[in-house]
Amino acid sequence: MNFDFSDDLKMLRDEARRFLADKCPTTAVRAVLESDAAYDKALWAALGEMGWIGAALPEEAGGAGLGHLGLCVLAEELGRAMAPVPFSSSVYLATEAIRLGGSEAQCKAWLPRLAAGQVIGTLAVAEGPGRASLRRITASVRNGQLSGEKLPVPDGVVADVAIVAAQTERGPGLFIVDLATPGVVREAVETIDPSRKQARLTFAGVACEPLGAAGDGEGLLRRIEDRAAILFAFEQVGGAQVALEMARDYALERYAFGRPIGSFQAIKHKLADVYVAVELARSNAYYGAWALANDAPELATAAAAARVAASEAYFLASKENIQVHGGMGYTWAFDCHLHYRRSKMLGVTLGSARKWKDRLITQLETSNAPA
Amino acid sequence: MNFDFSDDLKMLRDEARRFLADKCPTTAVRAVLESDAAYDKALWAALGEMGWIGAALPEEAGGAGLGHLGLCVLAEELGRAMAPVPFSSSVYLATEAIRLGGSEAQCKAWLPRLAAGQVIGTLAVAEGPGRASLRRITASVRNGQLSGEKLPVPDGVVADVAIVAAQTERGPGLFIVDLATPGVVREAVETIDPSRKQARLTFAGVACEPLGAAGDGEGLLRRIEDRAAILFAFEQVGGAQVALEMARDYALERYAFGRPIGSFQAIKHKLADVYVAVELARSNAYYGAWALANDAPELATAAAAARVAASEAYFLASKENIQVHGGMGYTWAFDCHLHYRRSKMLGVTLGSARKWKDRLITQLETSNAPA
Amino acid sequence: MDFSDTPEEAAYRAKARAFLEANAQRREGSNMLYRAGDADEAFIKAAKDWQGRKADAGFAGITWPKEWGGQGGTTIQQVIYDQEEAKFGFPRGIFDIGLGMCLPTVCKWGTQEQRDRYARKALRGEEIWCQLFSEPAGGSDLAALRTRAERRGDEWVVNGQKIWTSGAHYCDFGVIVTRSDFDAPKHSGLTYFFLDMRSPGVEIRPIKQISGASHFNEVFFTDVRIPDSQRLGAVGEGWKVSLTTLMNERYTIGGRAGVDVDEVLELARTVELEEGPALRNDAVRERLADWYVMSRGLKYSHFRTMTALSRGETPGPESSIGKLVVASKLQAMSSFAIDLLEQGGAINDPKYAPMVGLFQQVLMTSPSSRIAGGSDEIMRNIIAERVLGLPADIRVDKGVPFNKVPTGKTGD
Amino acid sequence: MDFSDTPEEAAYRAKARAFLEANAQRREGSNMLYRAGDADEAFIKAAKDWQGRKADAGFAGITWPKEWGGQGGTTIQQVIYDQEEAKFGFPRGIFDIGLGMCLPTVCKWGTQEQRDRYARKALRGEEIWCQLFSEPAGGSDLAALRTRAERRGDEWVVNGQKIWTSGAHYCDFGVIVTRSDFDAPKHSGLTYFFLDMRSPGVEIRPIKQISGASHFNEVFFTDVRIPDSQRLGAVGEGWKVSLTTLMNERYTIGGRAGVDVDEVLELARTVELEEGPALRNDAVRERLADWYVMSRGLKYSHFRTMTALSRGETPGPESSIGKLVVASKLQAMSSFAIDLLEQGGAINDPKYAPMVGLFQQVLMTSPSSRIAGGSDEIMRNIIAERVLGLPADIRVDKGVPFNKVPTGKTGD
Repeated sequence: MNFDFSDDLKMLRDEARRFLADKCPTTAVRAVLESDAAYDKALWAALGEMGWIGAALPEEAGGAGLGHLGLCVLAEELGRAMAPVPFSSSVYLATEAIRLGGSEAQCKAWLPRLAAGQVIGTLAVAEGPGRASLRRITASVRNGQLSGEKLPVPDGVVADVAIVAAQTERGPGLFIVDLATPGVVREAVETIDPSRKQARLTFAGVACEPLGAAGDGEGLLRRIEDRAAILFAFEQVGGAQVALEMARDYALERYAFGRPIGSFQAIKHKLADVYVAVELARSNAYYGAWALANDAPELATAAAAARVAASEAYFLASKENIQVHGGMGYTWAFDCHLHYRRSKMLGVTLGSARKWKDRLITQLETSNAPA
Repeated sequence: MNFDFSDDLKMLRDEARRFLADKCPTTAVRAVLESDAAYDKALWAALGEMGWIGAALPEEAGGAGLGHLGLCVLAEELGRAMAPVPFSSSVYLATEAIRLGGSEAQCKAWLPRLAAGQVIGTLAVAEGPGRASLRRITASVRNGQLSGEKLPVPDGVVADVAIVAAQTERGPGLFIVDLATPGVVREAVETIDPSRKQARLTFAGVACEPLGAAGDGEGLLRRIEDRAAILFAFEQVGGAQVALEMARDYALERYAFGRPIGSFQAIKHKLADVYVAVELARSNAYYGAWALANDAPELATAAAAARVAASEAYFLASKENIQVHGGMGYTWAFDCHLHYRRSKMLGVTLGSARKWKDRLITQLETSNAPA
Repeated sequence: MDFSDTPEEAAYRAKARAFLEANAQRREGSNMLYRAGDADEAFIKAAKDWQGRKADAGFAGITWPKEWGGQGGTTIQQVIYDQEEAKFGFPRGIFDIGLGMCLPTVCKWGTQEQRDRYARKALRGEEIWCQLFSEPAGGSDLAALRTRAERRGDEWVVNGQKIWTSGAHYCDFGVIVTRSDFDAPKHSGLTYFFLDMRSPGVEIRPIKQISGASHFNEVFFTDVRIPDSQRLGAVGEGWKVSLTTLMNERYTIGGRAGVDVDEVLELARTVELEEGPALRNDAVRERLADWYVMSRGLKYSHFRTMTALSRGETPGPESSIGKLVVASKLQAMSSFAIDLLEQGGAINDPKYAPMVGLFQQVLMTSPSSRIAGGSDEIMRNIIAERVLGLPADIRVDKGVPFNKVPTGKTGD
Repeated sequence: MDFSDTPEEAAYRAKARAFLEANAQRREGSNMLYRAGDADEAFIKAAKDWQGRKADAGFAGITWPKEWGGQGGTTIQQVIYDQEEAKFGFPRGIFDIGLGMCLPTVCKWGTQEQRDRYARKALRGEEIWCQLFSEPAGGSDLAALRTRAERRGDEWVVNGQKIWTSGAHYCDFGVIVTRSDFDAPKHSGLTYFFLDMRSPGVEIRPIKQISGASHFNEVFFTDVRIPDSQRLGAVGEGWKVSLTTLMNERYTIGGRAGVDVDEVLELARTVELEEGPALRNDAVRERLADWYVMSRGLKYSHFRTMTALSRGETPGPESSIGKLVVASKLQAMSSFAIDLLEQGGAINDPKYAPMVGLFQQVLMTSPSSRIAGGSDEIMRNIIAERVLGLPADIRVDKGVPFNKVPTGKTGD
């Protein structure tokens, strides 16, 4: 039994934590949150220099060859730091999508630049509030030209390339779109977490190339989402852990009625419940990491479980962190709201826990017996 | 605004509480729970003498003319005492069913005897575990003769008359069945609350009469259930209140670490949450009482809300009452389990909270705007 | 059981309605836009104007005794007026703290001259009051105040900091609790004053909340002088005076509007999930049913409270369940609604967000509802102690001189 | 990351498996029938017989030091053996308390003669041990014991009552904590012994639980004499000795079987609701997903613990989350399953209840899971204090002579 990260990856974790403590304190998150900046360019460049943007890619594709376990470790650290960079869009979504579905030429064209952070990618599926079903989207590709609207697109303001879901004559498909192509219009949209900007993209007959086999759009998107769900889960677990630690530290330091508020059972038991949620989320994420690294048949089930647990644990931890902080917790000046915003944003970005619960049970139905 | 029971009904409440404290201590509940006795005959007779079995019936039908508000008051007290008598089956269900759907002759034949407690009635719809849908039941009536099986039937071991749901050529319907008729076989079935016995009834070509207009079985059953739901809710609120009071009293009297356990926030906050649930259930029940007494258009919505709130509050109160009592709470000798059993039994007898939630939303959809 | 007014109540309601119909316009629609701006000058002017008209018509200070300039009426009359007024769109809220909490304290503990001087102007909306109680190190521990008052002849010199003061920047006067004796136990060394908010040494800084709005202020006191004649109650008995103020606290959650099950139901009718409208989804239906039961349970509990008031009885502390239930429900409903919107739920932009971003706004305002005016934890303590009669928490600071009570870092 | 054994672990597993295959039969099916009867004579005989065979083969006392008669093995070896043994249907459980808690205490604090006399017989299942700790007035306050021990020469005379003793009626020996000094503070006046359960003055009465079963006993002591040579640790230091016992407590929830999400899923596949199988209902699906995530989260947490053990590390107190999560989940799942069955959910009769009444049984057993071996509230305190490092509760009885600690009625 060896259900833990290797010593090498633990060293990577320590290194990333030190690096982000230095390069990405919460003041850096606020700098993006409180401005129109789309992301922290210096941090992004530094991540690229460390080789972490291409962590999971093999060295021949311009990556660091740390594998998906390495990427999980980095995701947790980026989640802890709430790093205001397009990492999830560009790495978990766009890079992984091209790697999974791209032709040799597409991989060659995009992966090295994505790995280096020279280009930023994203995934554009949703077409406004409500459940994004590939069957119901209206963006379409006719004669190799994409038309339609995507809202919201994470990091859509700055992305260089997007994987866009659109209807075709042979069913829904995914397409690689160079966003510098004429006919692309971007509009920033206000969201609950301005430390990670999103956009509305409109396409008026924009040239694009198909990603993956025609007719396999749904299957490909599902595989992309499953794999990304595990990486998102690590980000969420990282954030949840920090929110719990913030609450614990404040409960020790803040006194009321002559004693630390952390000595009141109302606070103790609240934080115990948060701890339980975070631990269960972490363990589910670990199982997801194993499934991802081994491309195991349990991947889809593990991904859904990891995603559900992580989305709920982070929201719980972030909202109760505010509660433990009392009045100070809902001031702009305290950092509690950064996690609260981030947790809810991450909690819907790849689809809500509600959606993933349904997906989990569908998996269990299919496999006919729970793993 | 006069959203409370009248002074007369409050006097009735006080009288019933004194009466039941005397005639129905928990030892009386245990006497039925721990034996094969179907119910407490002496208590049933005494309730009949007080005129309470026929409380809601007009005097000309042999009743006490206290109206449905009077019946609500009594239901709460019977719920507090966990009275081991077939009151809910005979009064809320059978009596109300005949009153609602019966012909003049049927009313004349049954109501006075039901009101006096001389005959015991019940309602038999379910045909085994799982949701009882009138469309799916298999008991049927052909040429005035009932055949099939009903399981479980509350108080089915001793009931004299049952309102039975069965298929007919013109759709599902309800039938009055004199259970003394040949062809009726009764078998006691073990349940989670043996203080209120239930049975399996089988019918082999048993003579019966239709209740209500042919083809209106579903509508009639729905009206019977809606009205009964409010009365059940009062029983449940009464039980929940007692379970809360037991827990509160024990928390004051039991010491640990040199202080009453009720001084620990874990216990204080738990009981505060129970209190909130019970109060919300009580208020929903009151609104149901108003709707019932006035046959208001809001009846179905009010009934569902009252039922949902009461089922959940009683189960919560009864399970946390055990928890507050600690180890003693799960001994047979303490009374905590009487409420725990009763709460879950009442919580499914007229259908689960889950079912009533769906029914509530269906009402809101129909009315197109929540009341 | 019925929901009708008594004849007296009906008459009062008719009177109120007549006044309102003649003086104001009915509000359209049931959903007020949640994005309430801060009170600006035009808003304050309009509010003052309306308050003056209310006072002229005898609808200000309905329950106040006549000697305070009030109407000597009943609580149920106040409720009836409020119910009717709520049907109209008024600039409201800025007098609530003054008329609900500050002036009753001034009137109860002050002189007749002070009542004459301050109460009537406040009733007419000519002067606005705020309360200066909370401090950064206080929080749930209300009495742990460190703002220092030192006597210098006929004056007191006040130094320290208050926080969570609503509307300090447009207020004319404030009531303040200070610590005049740091050697006495916590509740014993307090002294209570009122003061002119424009006194030298008073500095007001708005607090930005996580919602982006600034409804509250920090107020700093540097050598602020308050005449001893503005002391209310005896020196060292400020806590007793404070209780008058707090008893009257009537916290209105999340401003004048929020969300309830009705708004979530409205959303669920329109949002499409994979299989059709969210309202067809069983899990959504169950959740809606849960909130409906809570929402209506609170409404009917309120009816029970009104019934008690109508009978001239005093409703018990059980009415405190409302805040506890509503605050968490607001947060849960907003989070749930955002989840229903999936990835698009993050959009806060009123141009694209359903119901002009109502749920996203409530996501950011609801955390304060669970804290301000008594946190969830304090509300549960209140219910446990005052309703259920369970013992108070163990008090390690009981009888300890205030300056010897452990404060951790926060007291530094 | 992988789930494989190390070569050494694999070898040990093979050895265990070979022994088991040669000596026992594999269990059929995954669901054990929950309605476990009480241990009767035949069960005890079979259990003793099997324990003897295990001991002969070197699978008893795997982690015990050799000088106690154990194998001097590792915790991961114990885990591997347990994993393999669980695949077979054995009469189990009656030695757990003795070998897990009592004998380690006797061995640690007793003489080599006592180890030789008691440990080996216990390991071979020839003698069964129980622990006599809890008292009616104790509960979560473990040390609040009132059973009195008075010294008379070379003996002690014990009077009082213990409760929640598993298997007292078939046990040969017990360990007992008594109070030898009522004037000392709570933890200071205790003295620890072991005794022959057949000593005169020991009376055992079974406790009927709400499930109808009687797994526990009350044990009454009337002038029971215990030789001083059977004292473990110094007079007045019984608490310190108790910690050895408690440290080894490994409470197994709800017996050997229970329900988990898999059983609820199985039910949901078959139960028909209005619109078809319950598994098609979105609300049911969400709940199943919640439990799946908890259940597998615990399983994977267990993997993490096993990994630590495999590396020779000591798992932290975080492994205590299991009991807290499982106990409430058992109760919630049983209640939910019964609700799915609607009116028929009340049926407890194995003839008619789905899955022979499994869920109805768990409804009645799960309340004890939330209390025994540390209540939900105690488990949260443990997590808050030992994992998160939050302060202990305020202790009003600290340093107070035991007979001066308030006890309310319960101490009378």
